[in-house]
Amino acid sequence: METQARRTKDKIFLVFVMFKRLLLTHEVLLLTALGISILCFGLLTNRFLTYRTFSVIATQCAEIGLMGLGMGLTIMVGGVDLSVNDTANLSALVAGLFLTRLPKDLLSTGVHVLISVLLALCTGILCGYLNGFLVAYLQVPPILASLGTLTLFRGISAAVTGGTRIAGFPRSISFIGRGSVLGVPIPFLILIGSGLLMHLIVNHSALGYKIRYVGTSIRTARLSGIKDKSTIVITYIISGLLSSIAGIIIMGRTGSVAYEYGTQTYVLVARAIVSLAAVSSGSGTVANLVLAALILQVLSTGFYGTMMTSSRASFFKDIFWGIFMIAILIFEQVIKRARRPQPKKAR
Amino acid sequence: MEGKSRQSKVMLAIVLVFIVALLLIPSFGVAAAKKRDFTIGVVVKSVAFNWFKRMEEGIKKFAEDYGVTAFMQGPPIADSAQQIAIIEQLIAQGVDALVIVPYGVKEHEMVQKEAMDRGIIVITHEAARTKYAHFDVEAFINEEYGAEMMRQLAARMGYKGEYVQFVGSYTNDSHNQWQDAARAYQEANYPEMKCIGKFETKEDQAIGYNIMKDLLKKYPNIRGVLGSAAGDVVAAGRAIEEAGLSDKIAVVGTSIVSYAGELLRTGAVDLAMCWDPALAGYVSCLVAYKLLNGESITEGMDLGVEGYNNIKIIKNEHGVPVIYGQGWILIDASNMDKYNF
Amino acid sequence: MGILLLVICAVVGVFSPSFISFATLFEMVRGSLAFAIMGLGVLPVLIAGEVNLSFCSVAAFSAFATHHLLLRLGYQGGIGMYLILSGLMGSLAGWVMGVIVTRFKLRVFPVSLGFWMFWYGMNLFVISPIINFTLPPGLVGYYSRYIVTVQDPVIGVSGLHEAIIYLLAMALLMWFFLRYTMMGRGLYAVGGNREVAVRIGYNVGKILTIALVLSGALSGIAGVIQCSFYRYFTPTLFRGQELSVLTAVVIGGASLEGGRGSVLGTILGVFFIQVVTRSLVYLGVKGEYQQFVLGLMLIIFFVASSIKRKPRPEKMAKLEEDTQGGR
Amino acid sequence: MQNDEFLKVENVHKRFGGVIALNGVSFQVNKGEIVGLVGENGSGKSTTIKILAGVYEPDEGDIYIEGRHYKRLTPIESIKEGIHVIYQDFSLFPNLTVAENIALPVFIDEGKKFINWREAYRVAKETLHRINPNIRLNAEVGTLSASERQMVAIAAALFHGARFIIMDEPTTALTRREVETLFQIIRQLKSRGVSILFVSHKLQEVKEIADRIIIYRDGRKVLDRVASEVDIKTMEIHMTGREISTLERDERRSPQQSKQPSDEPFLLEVRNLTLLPHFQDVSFGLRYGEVLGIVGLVGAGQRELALSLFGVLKPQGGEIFVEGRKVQISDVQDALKVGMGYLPEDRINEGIFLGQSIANNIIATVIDRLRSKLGFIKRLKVEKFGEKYVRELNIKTPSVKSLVETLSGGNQQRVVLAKWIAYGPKILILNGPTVGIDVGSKAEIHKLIRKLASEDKLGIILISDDIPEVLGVCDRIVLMKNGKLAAEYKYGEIDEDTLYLKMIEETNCGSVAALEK
Repeated sequence: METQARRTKDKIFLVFVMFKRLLLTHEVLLLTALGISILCFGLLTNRFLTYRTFSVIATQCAEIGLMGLGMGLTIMVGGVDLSVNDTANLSALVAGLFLTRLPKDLLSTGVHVLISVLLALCTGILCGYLNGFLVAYLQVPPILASLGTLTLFRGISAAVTGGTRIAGFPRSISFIGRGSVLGVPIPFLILIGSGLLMHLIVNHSALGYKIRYVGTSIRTARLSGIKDKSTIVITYIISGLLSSIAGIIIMGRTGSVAYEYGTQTYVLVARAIVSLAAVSSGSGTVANLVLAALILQVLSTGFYGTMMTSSRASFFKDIFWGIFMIAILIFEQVIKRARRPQPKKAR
Repeated sequence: MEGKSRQSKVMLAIVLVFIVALLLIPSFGVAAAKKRDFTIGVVVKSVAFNWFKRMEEGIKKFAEDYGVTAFMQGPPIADSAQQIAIIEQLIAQGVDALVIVPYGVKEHEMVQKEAMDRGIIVITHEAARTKYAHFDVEAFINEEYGAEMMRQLAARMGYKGEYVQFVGSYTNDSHNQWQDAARAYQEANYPEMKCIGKFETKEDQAIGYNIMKDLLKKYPNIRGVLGSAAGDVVAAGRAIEEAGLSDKIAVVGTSIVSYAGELLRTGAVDLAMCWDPALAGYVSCLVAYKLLNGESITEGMDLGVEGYNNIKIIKNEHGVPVIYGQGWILIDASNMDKYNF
Repeated sequence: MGILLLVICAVVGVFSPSFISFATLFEMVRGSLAFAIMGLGVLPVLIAGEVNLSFCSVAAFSAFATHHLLLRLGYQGGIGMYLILSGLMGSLAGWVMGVIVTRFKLRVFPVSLGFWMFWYGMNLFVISPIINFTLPPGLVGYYSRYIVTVQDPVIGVSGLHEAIIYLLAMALLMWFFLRYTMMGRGLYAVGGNREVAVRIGYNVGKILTIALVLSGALSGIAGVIQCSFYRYFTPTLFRGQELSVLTAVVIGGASLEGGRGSVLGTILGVFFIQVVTRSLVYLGVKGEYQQFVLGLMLIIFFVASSIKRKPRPEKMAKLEEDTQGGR
Repeated sequence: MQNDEFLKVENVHKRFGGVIALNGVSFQVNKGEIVGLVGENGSGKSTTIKILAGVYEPDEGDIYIEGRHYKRLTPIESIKEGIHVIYQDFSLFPNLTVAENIALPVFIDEGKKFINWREAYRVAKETLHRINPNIRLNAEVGTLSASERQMVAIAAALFHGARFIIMDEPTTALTRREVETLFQIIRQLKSRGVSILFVSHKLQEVKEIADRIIIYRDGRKVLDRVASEVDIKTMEIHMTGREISTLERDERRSPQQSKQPSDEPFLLEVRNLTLLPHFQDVSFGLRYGEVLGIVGLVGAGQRELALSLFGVLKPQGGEIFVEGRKVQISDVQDALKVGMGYLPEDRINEGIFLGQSIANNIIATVIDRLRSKLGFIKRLKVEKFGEKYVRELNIKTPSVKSLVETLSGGNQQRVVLAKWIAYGPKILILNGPTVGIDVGSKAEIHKLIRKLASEDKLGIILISDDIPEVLGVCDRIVLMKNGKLAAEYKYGEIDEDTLYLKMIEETNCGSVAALEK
């Protein structure tokens, strides 16, 4: 009798816990944050809820979103890639040099652009490979390895260009950065496309499983016959590749290549995206990364929008981003506790 | 963790729908804000520079004088990525005119073009070689200014000896135009002088200071310094003053009193040259306003602002008309109290 | 480490004799003073196995806020008050972070990212966005208060700056703290094995908070010293230099996994970075190429040190060690 | 008698959420008594330890220490009363020196704010000297061997003025010689009036050292008797609560059932494999359907041998043949290619992926085979695949989607086995397959191993220091001593006690010199 009652109680409790878990997933949390921030800005200013604003948000979040994706993947495999921004700049530089230095009449414009894009992607792959090689084969701690390559890539760009900008690209390049299809900006399409692809890779491909295995326990992975080193290298290569796509978008958006573009902000923003998406070694989802990038972008755009006429908008944005990040972290932690009501079982 | 996959699939779907909805709904619904008056946005390299703080004064005064909304906006530190992002956001907010002081001229061309395509008046400042703008406003012809800098420096060096050049960044058009013109002028007129090289201070006094220190060691015969960014002469002047070489080395360059005042007084910096950013800001907005009202800007026009009473208009290599005033000022220890910025 | 430094100096000296001089040395010392003090603050947090990235923004905020506060109060005196007040503000900032980190059981790194943005934002938004050149009389000329002066034939008067005393004092205090106090040892203990540290009765939260408070205080002091060298107070002080300070401390032997690091190593590491970057000018490396050379050197250094670390006889039997320890 | 009592626990209850960890446990420990505490995983051993250490608060019950009554102990009270726990991981700081590791906890208790290094060294030296004078005080603990670390941990406890030392699985990482040393120290402590609670799952060792044995099952005390009155069989019965179909000799298969040595060609042949200083000139062969046991004391080189076969370590010399062909194994991939599988000893760090689901753990070795034509891996397929093995190996879990850490040790080990069975190796190397696993699960794993072998599709190498296990499961046993093969026995040729004697006797005499070389 008593057991019966308790069993029912337990069942109710279980359903409650499951419900709570579903409600409190990170995706829902992020979506709520996104919704609330959009709502707030919409109420604050009538200039916010416009197509143009959203197209700006969509365009701008592509670059940091791609870099955040790349960094997120490397963190999933148990490392970190700090050189995302400089990989992007270097890749764009290679493409830019090819476009401007090669006599234009040698090839038709289409082929020309295509080759330059391919070159940029190759550069990204090479950069990623270097990172991966340092981390996997030479066993350099990832933070340090990518710190070194960050400086190196930036140095190469600065040395090659002598610090000047390269500009004057065909129109199709700027279409990548500024064009739109059916009203959706192309950079955003690229981001979503890459995001979907990454989602497939992470959740539905052997590589994705391997990334999570290696991120969870590199030793178990090695002893299970998973090629841990090549998995790490490939992950960094993907990160490099994503960064180089970001580089092409930057090139298209600004119509130029500069070695210092974004160096003041992007790495930290990318890292912030990863934090916000709660990606850690061995776990994390691509959807969260994309959502986190969107949220940060909405916040940024929103503040400039609502405080348009104050030159201090950008400062306030910094403060708010800071508070927002800490708040999300705390909130996440509180919720984690709510999700797990029992204390740890005795081992 | 249980059912993670299905959950994340559902989530992904939700996210996608959400995003698409966000992109589509507003385009049907909310109309653009009603135009009450003109809105002119000024986007500068960084709002944390004293120089632009002064410019903001001019902009505010303009807004008052003409009864329009004019404001200044920019990133907290000089960074193209952020500046472009801000410009794009302002375009989305539906401003009528943009005045842009670009950190890197080339990076900004695309966004300027986009603004123009959307029917926004684009005026640039300190970007005489830009490709896309309705007008660029310069306080003076850069080459003339560079030559003037060299004349001033040469006179203080006794027309001979080695000198170095500083630019805020290798990508800053104006800085490089001044310095290139100055060097050309020197090579044509002062054969006994020699240029050691052009160095980049990244608009950061700390960097300039260190470079100057190291240069003094490496090239002990330096007799002159030509600065471009407002902090360049300050950085160099400090290094020189600490080395006790204030009297031996002439320091001339673009700067303002709030930066170089102390060193002007002590003589470490010999001459600060500049234009008044407030006036430049005022004029830029004014040009934008006139264009918004359908007026035209013509050669020799009087814009009613000191230094811009008889403007010259020259088209640059990309066909963008550049408005030149005669707005440079020379500041040394004797007249520095007149300029309160 | 020290030997490596000497070798580098010797090599640079061979190519550019003017490099070897007291004046150069003193210049380098002055250039690295503030960073060394900040590095000393980074050290205890790293030892405890956490990474704090907000120290630069804390330095900027404490120095800038102190300056504005004291200016408003009409302060006329020297650097002493500045150091104390800024140090206090820094510790307060560190304490706030410590409380949040311990209360909610968070890692320091992501929280510090938030604070990184927050303090710079506070500076620019709340206090003032522009560089302030007004110095109180006591601070005017502080940049050239030397304890030893040398007359360099080339660049004239140079000297060993007084602030080195602060650095030495801080270093000594930090060394004493890390070596001779239970709290200091606790930092190593927490970094070495957090769970065991709890078991033997250490209050990990308290220890972490103390490390963060120390880090904040030293950052505040470093901020004031750097500004007094610059002769202006800027709201964006040190912005973008977080990683290079961290690199310096790591080069100096601290481990990103925690449990390791020494005061001497930290100071040498900061000095090493300073010497390498500055010597590039002496070697005639063009401005555009400096980053490239620096990047190469960093990679070579990291690879070399990770290879050096590898062979450990007692671990032979175990699987080769995994250095995958990124955060 | 009453005066001799040091600790008395009465009717202690502890529950976590819905799980009852301790259900009215009472026992007492006298001064200078060694009490062995055994029980399966989850029987409440760790909870008892943690309650005594003051980490957990009991829900009900009383604790008396020398008659002083406590409702609950705080960590500080516990230490003040002289109760000291040496945890399985020894609770040491790898980055600090030996002296500091010994002195630090005491200084904390004494509420010191500063460290007097000289005193720390002096006292540490004094304490450590009583146990092992060979350990350098300024050595970093991370560089010490497992037994040295244990000595340090004991020294720390003694220095701390411990009157009651709780040892949690103290022999897991020790070689037999080191275990002997430990036992000597324990007896020494006993003679000084220190009480010891020896918590272990190694019944043989418990019986050897303990004066009195307490057995837990499901949070209750089921046995409390003087050690000399209890034999191992009784202990097993009480621990599991049922007759175990273990491989006690009388119940085991007849010699006919086991694989008889034959002339059929070797599946795996190893010739003169050498990796100094771990093993030298090791040669043996393995046939299909055979379980070859490699026994030896901890540190005799069998573990390194296994790692060399699997390509983790690189042998310096020797040859390996698989199905008659010579193979070069220089990394794990090579080993996989020739069809090897390896079940590691350190299950938590090397065997399973904590934080991943059971299904994901099982498919780790075959992930590349699960790809569809387009290269995708369908979640449903993975789950089906996982479910198949969960059924086959009888892994007790509500769902393959549950995290692997929710399983008990035995079930986790079965997941690791499933991972390799799924891979389908020709040669399966099992390194300590039942380490840290309770008796019931152990028997089932043994059955599983036999079943695998009987299918004749593969050969199994079983490396273990658990003699009954090896005797029961293996068709052939080779004995390894100081890195060399010392003897080979067929199934049924040798009994437990003889093998045990063979294992230790020669180590203690003849080859010590070789070991020190």
